[in-house]
Amino acid sequence: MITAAPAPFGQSSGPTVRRVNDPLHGDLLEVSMGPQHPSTHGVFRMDVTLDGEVIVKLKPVFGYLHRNHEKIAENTSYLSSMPYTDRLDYLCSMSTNWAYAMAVEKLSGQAVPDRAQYLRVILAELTRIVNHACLVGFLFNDLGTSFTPLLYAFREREKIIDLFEALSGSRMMCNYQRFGGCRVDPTPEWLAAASKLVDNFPRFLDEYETMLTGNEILLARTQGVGRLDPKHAVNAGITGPVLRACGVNYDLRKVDAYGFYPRFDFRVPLGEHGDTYDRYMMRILEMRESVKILQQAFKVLPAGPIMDPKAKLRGFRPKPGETYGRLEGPKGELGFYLLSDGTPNPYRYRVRPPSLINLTLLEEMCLGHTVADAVVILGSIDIVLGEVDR
Amino acid sequence: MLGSGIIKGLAVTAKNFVGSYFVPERMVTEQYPEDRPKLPENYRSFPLLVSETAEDPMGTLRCVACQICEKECPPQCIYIEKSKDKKPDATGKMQLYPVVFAIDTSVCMSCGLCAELCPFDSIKMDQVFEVAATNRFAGLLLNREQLAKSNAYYHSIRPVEAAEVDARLAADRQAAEAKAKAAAAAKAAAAAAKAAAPAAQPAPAPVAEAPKPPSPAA
Amino acid sequence: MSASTDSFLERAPIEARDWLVQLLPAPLQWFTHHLITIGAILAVFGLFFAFTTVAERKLLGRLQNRLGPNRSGLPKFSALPWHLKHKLFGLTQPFADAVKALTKEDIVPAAADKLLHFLAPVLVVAFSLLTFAVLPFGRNMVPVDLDAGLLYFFAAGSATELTIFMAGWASRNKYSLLAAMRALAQVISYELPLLLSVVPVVLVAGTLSTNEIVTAQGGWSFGILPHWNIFTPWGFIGFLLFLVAALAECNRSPFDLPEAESELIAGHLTEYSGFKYALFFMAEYFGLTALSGLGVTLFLGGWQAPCDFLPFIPSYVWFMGKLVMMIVFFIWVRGTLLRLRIDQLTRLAWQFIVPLALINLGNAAFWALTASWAGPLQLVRLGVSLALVVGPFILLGRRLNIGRGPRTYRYATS
Amino acid sequence: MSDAIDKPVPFPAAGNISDAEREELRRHGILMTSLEELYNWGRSNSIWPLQFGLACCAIEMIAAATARFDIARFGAEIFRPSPRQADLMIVSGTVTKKMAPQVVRLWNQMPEPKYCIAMGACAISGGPFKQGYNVLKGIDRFIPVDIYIPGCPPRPEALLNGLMELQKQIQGERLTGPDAARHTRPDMPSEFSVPSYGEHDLQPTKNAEVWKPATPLTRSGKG
Amino acid sequence: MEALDQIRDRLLARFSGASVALVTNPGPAAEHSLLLDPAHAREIALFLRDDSALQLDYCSNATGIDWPEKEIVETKKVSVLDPAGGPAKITEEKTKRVEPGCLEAVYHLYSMALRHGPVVIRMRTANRSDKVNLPSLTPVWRSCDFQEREIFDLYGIVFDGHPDLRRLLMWDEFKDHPMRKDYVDPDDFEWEPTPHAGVLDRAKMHYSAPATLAVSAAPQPEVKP
Repeated sequence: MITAAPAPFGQSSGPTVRRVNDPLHGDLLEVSMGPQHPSTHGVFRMDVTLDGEVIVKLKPVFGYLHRNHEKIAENTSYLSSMPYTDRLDYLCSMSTNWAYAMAVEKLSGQAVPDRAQYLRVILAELTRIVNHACLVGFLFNDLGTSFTPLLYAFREREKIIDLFEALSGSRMMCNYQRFGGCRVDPTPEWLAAASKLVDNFPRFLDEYETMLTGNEILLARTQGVGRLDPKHAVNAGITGPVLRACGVNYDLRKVDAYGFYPRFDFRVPLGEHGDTYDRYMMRILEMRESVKILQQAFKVLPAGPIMDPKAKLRGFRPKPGETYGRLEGPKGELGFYLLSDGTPNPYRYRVRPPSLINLTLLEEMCLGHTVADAVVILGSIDIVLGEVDR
Repeated sequence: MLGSGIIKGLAVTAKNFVGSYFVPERMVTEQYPEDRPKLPENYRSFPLLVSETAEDPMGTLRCVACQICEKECPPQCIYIEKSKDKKPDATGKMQLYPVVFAIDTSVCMSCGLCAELCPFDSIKMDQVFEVAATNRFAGLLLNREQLAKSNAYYHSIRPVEAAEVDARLAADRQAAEAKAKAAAAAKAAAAAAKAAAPAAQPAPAPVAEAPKPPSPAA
Repeated sequence: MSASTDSFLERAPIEARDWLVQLLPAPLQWFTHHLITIGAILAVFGLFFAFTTVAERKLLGRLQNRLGPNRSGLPKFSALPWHLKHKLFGLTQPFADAVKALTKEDIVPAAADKLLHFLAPVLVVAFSLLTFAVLPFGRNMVPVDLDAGLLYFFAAGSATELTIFMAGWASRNKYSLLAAMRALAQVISYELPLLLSVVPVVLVAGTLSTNEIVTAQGGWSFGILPHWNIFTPWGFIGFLLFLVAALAECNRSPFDLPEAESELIAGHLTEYSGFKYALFFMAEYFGLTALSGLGVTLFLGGWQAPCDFLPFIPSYVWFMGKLVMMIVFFIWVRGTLLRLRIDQLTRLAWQFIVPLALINLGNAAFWALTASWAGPLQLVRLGVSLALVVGPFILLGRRLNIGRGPRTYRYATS
Repeated sequence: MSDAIDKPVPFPAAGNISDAEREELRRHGILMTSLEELYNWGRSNSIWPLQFGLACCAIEMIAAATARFDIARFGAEIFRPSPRQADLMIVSGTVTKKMAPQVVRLWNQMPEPKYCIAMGACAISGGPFKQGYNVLKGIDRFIPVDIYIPGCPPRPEALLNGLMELQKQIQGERLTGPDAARHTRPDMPSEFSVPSYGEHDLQPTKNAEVWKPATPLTRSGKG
Repeated sequence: MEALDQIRDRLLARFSGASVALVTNPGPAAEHSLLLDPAHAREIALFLRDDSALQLDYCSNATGIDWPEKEIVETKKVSVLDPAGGPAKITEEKTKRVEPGCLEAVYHLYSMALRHGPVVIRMRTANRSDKVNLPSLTPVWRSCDFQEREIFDLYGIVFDGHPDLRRLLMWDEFKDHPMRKDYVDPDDFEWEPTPHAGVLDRAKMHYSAPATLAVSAAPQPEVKP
């Protein structure tokens, strides 16, 4: 028989797990956390079996937000799917837009003008900052703060969201990228405001870190909790900051060198322990790197058109063929698999959701920890249900 | 030392607390019903139909019922019925107009594709967002009369874009007028020529008037 | 001191009560005397509770850069001026909440233990109110001046945790049950630290009566440095330990494990609706107020004024002022800190607070024995006492945090 | 029960009490009116929503609770995670068929008086996802909705606006009389049947007691 | 990374009896793929993962595709000899042929260690009705776990050897496979304020007597000519 993947790893920390119902200790408690539970970030559900408060079994249940995005996209034109991609990962519509536009451009072999490429980098990095700031806020909410870090994070988010709104017309559902470029050209005032905001952002991060990073309770709650080792993480297809927190250097911005990322000087932070604290710090450090990229981008943004003049909005029909386009979303590798049969609608449209696949090892990460830890581990993986269930 | 991180955290929140009284950056609340949000020009909520004048909105709708928006609307919330007769549009050309134009705002996803794709600059995105209703059917299904907004209103919410649209339409109108004039002149000239040389062969008909019949082989 | 005792404001509440009582026939006097006291406590602390909730919401709001409730106003009785009707700074918010809670449907789950489900909120309020009996709110203003007042306080106070278990058990909800277990673990772990942090005060004051403990903290050095316990090394650390233990005792953040929202929905309150929920809410704030009052009594000099030229302000005002400060501090902590995990919570109690409190007991004993030292010896006394505070704190703290700390990260450039 | 349901549900007019209505109220008696005002004032200023986010709109709901919009000003920032303590259910996002039974169950677990806001296109009608096989085409097929807020997602201000509409509605409610509020009438249901998962769809696909659409429409001339 | 046909040749040389076909992609992306036969797919996958030159340790994306039965009408020109001895007459003969449908699973493989990819592999079931089994690649790449469950849920491919093959997104009682091209939505479009053709057809099935035009519940003024 074929030897399979490495055997599921045991508990690196936490108390011993008792897997059988032991009459001496009484029954195990089965709790269904979710789909309505304050910590599941939406309508995620975990069927948890508890021994006291220690988790001995955890089964994630999906589908409570399965909105049939793929089916709808296969029945509509390529362009009409663009606003739907906003609603996949509703915290980072700009980079989801880009991933889809990139896949379609790959499918049809379209070129993108330089200015649009730079704009895409700018917006994707702003989105990364928004996403990471919100994630950290939600993580602290799961850790039991009374909303304060979340509200500080949202205070900063609002500023960036205002920029998105001024540019694209909507706070969250930007619908900004098009096949072969971008929809609206930012005004010089917009660029100046964005640049100023980016320059001020490290001040907020410093304050945020002063408030939280050294906090003894945070250290106690996150260090050594939810360890993930690199071997299993790679095999389970985990990507993004969660993977890099285990020390695997795999950032698509460097690996695929898509867009204009090779033109920017930035570093990829890598964790060592793969625990919740590392995952939290990855987000903080990535925000700092994003600020660096943005500062460079605002300096070199060229003038020029933002749309490929050959691009077609209506009646877009790529040649038959298939492609898989992917980019480094804030949550991990976000991919679009498109299969065209030459008609205006894609024959097969598939989203590779990083949030869903990053949950693959959730049970292994949580076993032996308490309910309180499971909530935090889930929070540190960073899922958005719109993307998990699509 | 144990507790230093906690004390730092307490200091930050205290700074925010004190700052909320003195630093505007640390008191960001906008008291909504009194303070109106500053909407950027690009902000979009639901579609509207631009009419040239406020007095006769139905008579001066720019919409020609081409149904592009109806087809392209991702959530399929637009419903149009064409008229049987024609009337002149903004550029003076005879066009159809919508007898029924309904948008179900309870379905609309505010994506703005309709406005983006409209070749007649007729459907645009409004900025009204206070549309809470107690009845889904009576309150949220907007018909032609409710959707029609004057060009002046459009100018008031999106001055830059509306000015561009007006300039473009004016140019189109001028071009159309010039073309019409030229056509009239050509016709007159042709008529004169015809009158002058009745024995000559008739001039070939303009292509637009007599399109080639589609070949069955194609 | 004597001047202030005579001030009219100082005597007013007591004299008003005595005047009312003497109007009645003798057999009723004793009864009325206590009835008035109870009524006064209920009225004062009932209102105090109401305004604490709104203060908490507004303070938390300010901490989070927002305004908090500010437009409840008053109901539109026709004759009221406009600004009263609509705004009033949101101060009427708790009354709106009360009206709503009172009129809300009361749901008892079908599977619940109906009697216990009903009893739990009633008892929790009763027990938390009992603790007010021994708090000296001002000079001569302790409702019942028991000789063993402190013991009574802890006996009544720890009963509230049992009612939490009662509520969790009776609800027949898995989350409630988990919360109940957590509450029990918490009360067992923190009852001892709370007591141990208080014992040094008893040792130094030589009495269990709360009133006498306050009296023992009277007087000032140089006219501005009051002889409160918090200004001694053992008192300072004792106060800190008391604060932590008190936070844990009244289930406040960062020890709000039984009602941990992000983990256990609403914990033991999950199945309570309407007024029963409001009763729990009320009891939580009563408990908080009572423990803050105890902290004020034991460490902050109770109703004593901080400087020798200030006692013209009545003693009960000082008490309330200190109480408000304590509560503001609790709100501040709530707005900042994260929640501990249950095992860390108990470890903190047994490995840090209990040993530290025991050392502190020795420290207090040393302080009491060396009370007669004078001159340069006084500095030695202070030094030894400080060393007994700081040394164990650092050592135990390091041990508690072993293996944890900020990390440095490496970067990849390609 | 069905008799009562066949009658149109009396919705008090949203908006402030007009003078005529106030006079009408006076006829009930000053005490009753004042009690009613106090009762309605208390409830309308203490609307605690259920902490219950479904999808994209939930983020805007959270944004409405954050510093910039601060739903706390209306006394409504206490998002209760347990339905037992909630007064308002903000259905914020797409209700899928898999989720619908849970939403109805949550609604049933809320104590009266309770209100429902359908926030966003998806909650009202399925919105952009209404063509999906797993998407419920409007939560009002199973539970009664008081306020509909269209938008995808509605701005936080739109949610606040909806909340204010709800406050007005609550302030206009009567305790007695023929058009008394829903929760005061014993003949009006406060619990609704929970659909079950079927082989192809929910069973039943709608609650006929709640879902009463206007006449179905057809394309003129062709239908 | 070596070219795909080289990989195919190496696979064919190594696994005797296995059939590995190269599927070319005509589009501009030119991402060609390898079609594996299900019998050997797991061995090949394991080889791809562990081979030192490839080290495809990361399966990024796994997805299903539905290819329904297609009726293809082929027109052939047949020359019929005139029995009378005249010149051969050319007639057109139409033959109808049903191309059998299948369900397909596509995997996109990358190497995190060597940073190359993608290698696309695909497998096809025998038909769409009863022989819908494919070997599960979850034992090779854990990342296929949820994705294969999703394919099972939405397309109905049964993955043999999957540790926990249950529906992922729909509820367990659900019987259909909704992402198949021939899936029919349940009739729950009872009332649509903007009746599009498809909706209208459904609505007609529900309401015997279609009402007259009333697009908006709000009163509609007379239409001006």
